[in-house]
Amino acid sequence: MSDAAASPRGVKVDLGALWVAPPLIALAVLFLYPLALIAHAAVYDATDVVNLPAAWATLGSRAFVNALFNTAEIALAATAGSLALGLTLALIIAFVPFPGATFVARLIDTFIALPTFLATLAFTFLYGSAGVLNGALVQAFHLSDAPVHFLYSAWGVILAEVTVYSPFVLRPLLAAFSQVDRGQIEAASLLGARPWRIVRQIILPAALPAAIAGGSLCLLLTVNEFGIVLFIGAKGVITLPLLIYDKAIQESDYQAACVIAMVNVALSLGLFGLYRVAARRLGA
Amino acid sequence: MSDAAASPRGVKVDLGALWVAPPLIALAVLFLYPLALIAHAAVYDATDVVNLPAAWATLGSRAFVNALFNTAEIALAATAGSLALGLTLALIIAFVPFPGATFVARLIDTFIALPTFLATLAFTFLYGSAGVLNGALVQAFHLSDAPVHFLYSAWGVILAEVTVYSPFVLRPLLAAFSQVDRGQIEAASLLGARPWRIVRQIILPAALPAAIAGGSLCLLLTVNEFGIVLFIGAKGVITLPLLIYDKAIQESDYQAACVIAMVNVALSLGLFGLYRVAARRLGA
Amino acid sequence: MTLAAFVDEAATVSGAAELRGAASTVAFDRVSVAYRGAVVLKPLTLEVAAGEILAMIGPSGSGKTTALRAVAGFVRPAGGRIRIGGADVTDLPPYARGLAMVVQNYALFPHMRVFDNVAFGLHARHAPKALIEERVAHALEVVGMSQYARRLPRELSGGQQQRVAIARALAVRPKVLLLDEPLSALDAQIRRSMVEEIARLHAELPDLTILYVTHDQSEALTLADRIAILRDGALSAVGRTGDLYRRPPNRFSAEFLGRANLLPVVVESAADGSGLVAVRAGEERLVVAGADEPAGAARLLCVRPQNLTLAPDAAHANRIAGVLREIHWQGELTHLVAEVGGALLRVVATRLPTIPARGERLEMFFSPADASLIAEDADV
Amino acid sequence: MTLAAFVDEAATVSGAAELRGAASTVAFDRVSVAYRGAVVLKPLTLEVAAGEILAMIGPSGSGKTTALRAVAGFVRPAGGRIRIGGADVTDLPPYARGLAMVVQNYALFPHMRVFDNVAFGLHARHAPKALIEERVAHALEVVGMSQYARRLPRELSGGQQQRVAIARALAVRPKVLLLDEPLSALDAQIRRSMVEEIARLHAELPDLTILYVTHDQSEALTLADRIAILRDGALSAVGRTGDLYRRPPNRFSAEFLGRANLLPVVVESAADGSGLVAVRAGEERLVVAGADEPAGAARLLCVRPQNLTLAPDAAHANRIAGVLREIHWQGELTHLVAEVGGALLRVVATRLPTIPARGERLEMFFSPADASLIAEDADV
Repeated sequence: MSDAAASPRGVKVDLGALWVAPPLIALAVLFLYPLALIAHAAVYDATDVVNLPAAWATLGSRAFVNALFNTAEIALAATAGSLALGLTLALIIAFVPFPGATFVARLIDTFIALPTFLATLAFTFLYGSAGVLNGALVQAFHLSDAPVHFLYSAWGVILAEVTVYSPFVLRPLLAAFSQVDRGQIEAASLLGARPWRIVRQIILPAALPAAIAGGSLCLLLTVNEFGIVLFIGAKGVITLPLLIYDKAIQESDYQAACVIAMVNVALSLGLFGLYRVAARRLGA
Repeated sequence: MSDAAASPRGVKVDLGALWVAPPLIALAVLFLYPLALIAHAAVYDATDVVNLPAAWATLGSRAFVNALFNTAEIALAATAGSLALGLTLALIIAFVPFPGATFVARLIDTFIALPTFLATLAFTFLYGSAGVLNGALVQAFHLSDAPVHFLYSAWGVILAEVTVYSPFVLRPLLAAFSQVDRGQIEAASLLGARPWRIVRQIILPAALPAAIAGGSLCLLLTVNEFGIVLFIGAKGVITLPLLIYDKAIQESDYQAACVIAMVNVALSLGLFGLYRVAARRLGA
Repeated sequence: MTLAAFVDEAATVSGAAELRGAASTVAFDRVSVAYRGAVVLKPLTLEVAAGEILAMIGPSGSGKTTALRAVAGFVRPAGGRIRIGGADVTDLPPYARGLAMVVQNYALFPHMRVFDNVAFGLHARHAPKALIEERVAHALEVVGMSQYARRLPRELSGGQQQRVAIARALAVRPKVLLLDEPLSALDAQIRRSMVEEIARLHAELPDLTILYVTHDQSEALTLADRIAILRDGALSAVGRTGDLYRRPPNRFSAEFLGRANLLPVVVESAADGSGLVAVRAGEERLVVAGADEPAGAARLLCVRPQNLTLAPDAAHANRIAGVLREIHWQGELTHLVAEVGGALLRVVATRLPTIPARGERLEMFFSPADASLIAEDADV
Repeated sequence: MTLAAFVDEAATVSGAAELRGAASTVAFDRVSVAYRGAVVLKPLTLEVAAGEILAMIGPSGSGKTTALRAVAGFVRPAGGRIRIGGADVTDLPPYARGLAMVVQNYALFPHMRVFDNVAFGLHARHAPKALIEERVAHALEVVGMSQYARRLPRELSGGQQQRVAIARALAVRPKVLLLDEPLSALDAQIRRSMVEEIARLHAELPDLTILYVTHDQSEALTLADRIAILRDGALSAVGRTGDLYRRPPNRFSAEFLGRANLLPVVVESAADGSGLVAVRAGEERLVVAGADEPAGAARLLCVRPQNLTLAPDAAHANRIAGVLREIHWQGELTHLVAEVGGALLRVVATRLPTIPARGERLEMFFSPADASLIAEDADV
């Protein structure tokens, strides 16, 4: 009854105020304080003095600008690829009657469970200098050298990320498709709509929130990806996470690392915020 | 009507069989073939000859056994920690009336969006040799050397992973708590049950599938974690993913890398399978 | 403004024929459906006349929805043929059958406004824009939803959404309108008024053939010209609504169509051509409608609760006595439950001359014309 | 085996008093509830007698559920006090109020078997094991669910789950049983039989005070000793069930308690002490029950559809004529809608001597005792 909606909705089990303190402290220690420390370190240099010019210099450096550009390029391309592949696969698995469709869906689901660097390792065997593809090409065309080198460019990273992250798009889309009211599809069909019209006008609009959610998650994960980029080890393909690693661990330039980290955090939070706004607007 | 349940459930929109082929090929090329290549490389050595003794030697090596042990120890401890922290936080956020509870929940949710290596970077500032904690202790007790070194042990990795992964437990738990039928809690309360009895007998049983799902996901992610372990750079703390990286990229010993990768894959799939079985048994 | 008002107006303004499809028959010709090896509909042969409302009723799992879905083309029959307007549609896809359907949960397209929902079928059939405008406006007018054309479905009440779903179905002028539990999701009060509105709608569109699936017998009794009762995937009874209600052929149809008192009796004297049979229930001798009943046969005497009265008169010649066990007053109706030789008989009445007390002896009367005989084992 | 049978048996075996709590009153003393600044229950003063069934009815948003939840302690009143058995419970937490509740969706604990569900309250009150065994067995017996003790809730039908919920509530012997739309989730058929079973249950446990919240007036009419009608957070009417149905104090209660024909009339001659008033409706002069009505006052004449007959007799002295507009046959009842001077009057009857046709002139008769007068503006 909607009377009930008028009364307070959250059911409160009064555990006593004492129980609140320890976990809130844990929260502060584990989550908030570390973040504050990084922000702090971004403006203080190694001698513990506020050094804004150094922070600015980092942001203006060629390495940073390159990394930012690489990160955006790779993240956008990988997300677009994941969306295209995930959407196509989800449509086929959900709506085209072929034997084993549910098995394929479960199989793809399983790929989420695999470590991300695995894809990279496999791609090395496939597209690496001494990989299957180059081997076949060298043999077929009697070349003296491996002709295919894209793995060691941004494209290699993108292909690996599409492989790893399209299940993250596929999964919410399959869930959304399974929740599309069968009655709507049937009503549309009886009213004279052919399959493609149903996909365009009924199914895709219903799955839009899921696509946006999946795509945003993908964007977030690809912006923050570290393992795949490092594993591929492509020369010149330095992304923000990699640059942070270089500055912090290799060069011990903590201030620069923290400045870049703050940019990375801002980028992540911005994307996350956009995703939340989009999801809420679409009523998801 | 349950009549409907008796008729075929999946609604099929016949897009034509031609549309099935390209994505299935993409699926094979992107997912299945790479995996097969790794399995293949695990039994062939650098000279492309089947070399099972070498594979066995890798599995018996001290480095592998150590890594396996480290991986299991870190994953189990981090998962236990994440579950404990996530459960406590979720209970408090969902059921204890304190101002800003929803804000805290959203805040924690946001941490999922942040890059994992960030936690490590922050922990370096906190617990590192030159970090805040050691600095304070050195000053307070006039020590000549930093007394706290746990960050560079497995404990550092575990603490960082708990920080990074407890939101993954918190999130499904909060969702489960929000779906606990308010009527059940109210009925129990009217029947004379105090808050703790309600938590124990009504809320926790209802949230068990979510806890298992969150915990399994945590276990899966910690077993496959690469960035955090590398970032911490603790001496002696080599996990399976790190060992694979060392073998493949540093030593170019692809066969060993692939053998270890297959173990990692088996571990992941086993955990994933367990999770699916548990989830299904609990009707989630 | 009510639907009735709009229907009246629509009929005046442009002639109700505007929204009529060509009247079509629907024929099930030994149609059976199996799902994963289990037979959910046994070979069904049944014809729906053009312009008729045929209600298919039955409990869950009776196969009524499956039969409807076979007509729509959502379920492929394992055997038999389905004809619409004489044409075999068994192998046609749903979009080529020229039907429309209204279902329990409305199945409106949530992201489209009311206008676009109603226009959907016309767009799908590539109707010209001017015709779409005209037909949508008309269909919305018929269901009294013209002023809601710019709303989204979620901004409407359940009853309003169902009106839009009906308009969407009418807009394409279907050969046959399929209704699958169209009112089950509505509140009792709205459901009652929607039943009467559908009755008025059909009075205005008399050529529209309607196949109406429901588990609610009162909707079927109010709306249907004929009723088909299904049970366990097979046709249990079919007939004109009033006939089926008054003379159910078996126990299942008797009880499924409404409350029925079923009293075991023995035929005393065979029918004498007058259409009346004398039967004995314990001590009492009763005369009921019947023919071809052999003397000595055991039968169930079926009499509806509202056909039992507490006061005798010329028409209510049969008398039966019992002890009052329960009395429930429910506003419009008062229910009395009396025990007669171990069996419980229910009487419902809008008014009672005097209110009897529990435990009192109760005499009940009924007319021979209001009672019929059912063979004990005539279960399907 | 039905609930009635079990109740009978339980009463015989061990005395129904076994499951009775001490009979308690419930008193609302100017109880108001506000939620985020919006008043959802205006100051309500109302008393429920010990052993009484009081039904609170009203549409969504009327505040009936809020009032019930205030008694349970789930909602803190913004003002006023709540007393149970004379004791002020306003500041007590729910678990200390000694109540039990049955809600629409049963709210059984899904991971506990039926036995453990019913035992939950006794465990929570630290009852000894032997007592728990005995009470649970007894409560299950009363609701006829003894043979399902080892089942999980999901293995039961809706009606069975609701019986278990009732057993769980009875097992703690509550001072007051709160029922919040307990039957709304059930099918119409099961709902009707559950209403009758709750009536039997209360007949066996006459000391149990029941506060019954529903939006379904027929449940209230069947079960309640008294009915309180709420509207927009305020009490619109309260009274003994039959009185309120026959003589509703305002238009809202008249229409909410069931179908009502409301005909505008003018008082012709003031009451003469006989309890009867003469009124004029258009051309017709009618005599109705009433007192203290000033001559010339405009009133609404309220007469229920089942109190209109098509045949005159001594008791049905008032005559009113109209034109038949609609006729709907629904099995037990036939509905006639007639137009009388612009207003629509509805007649329901279980039997009609002759079936009139649409458009025919229709004479309707009613007894002065079955009609009452309502002030046009007496809306709350």
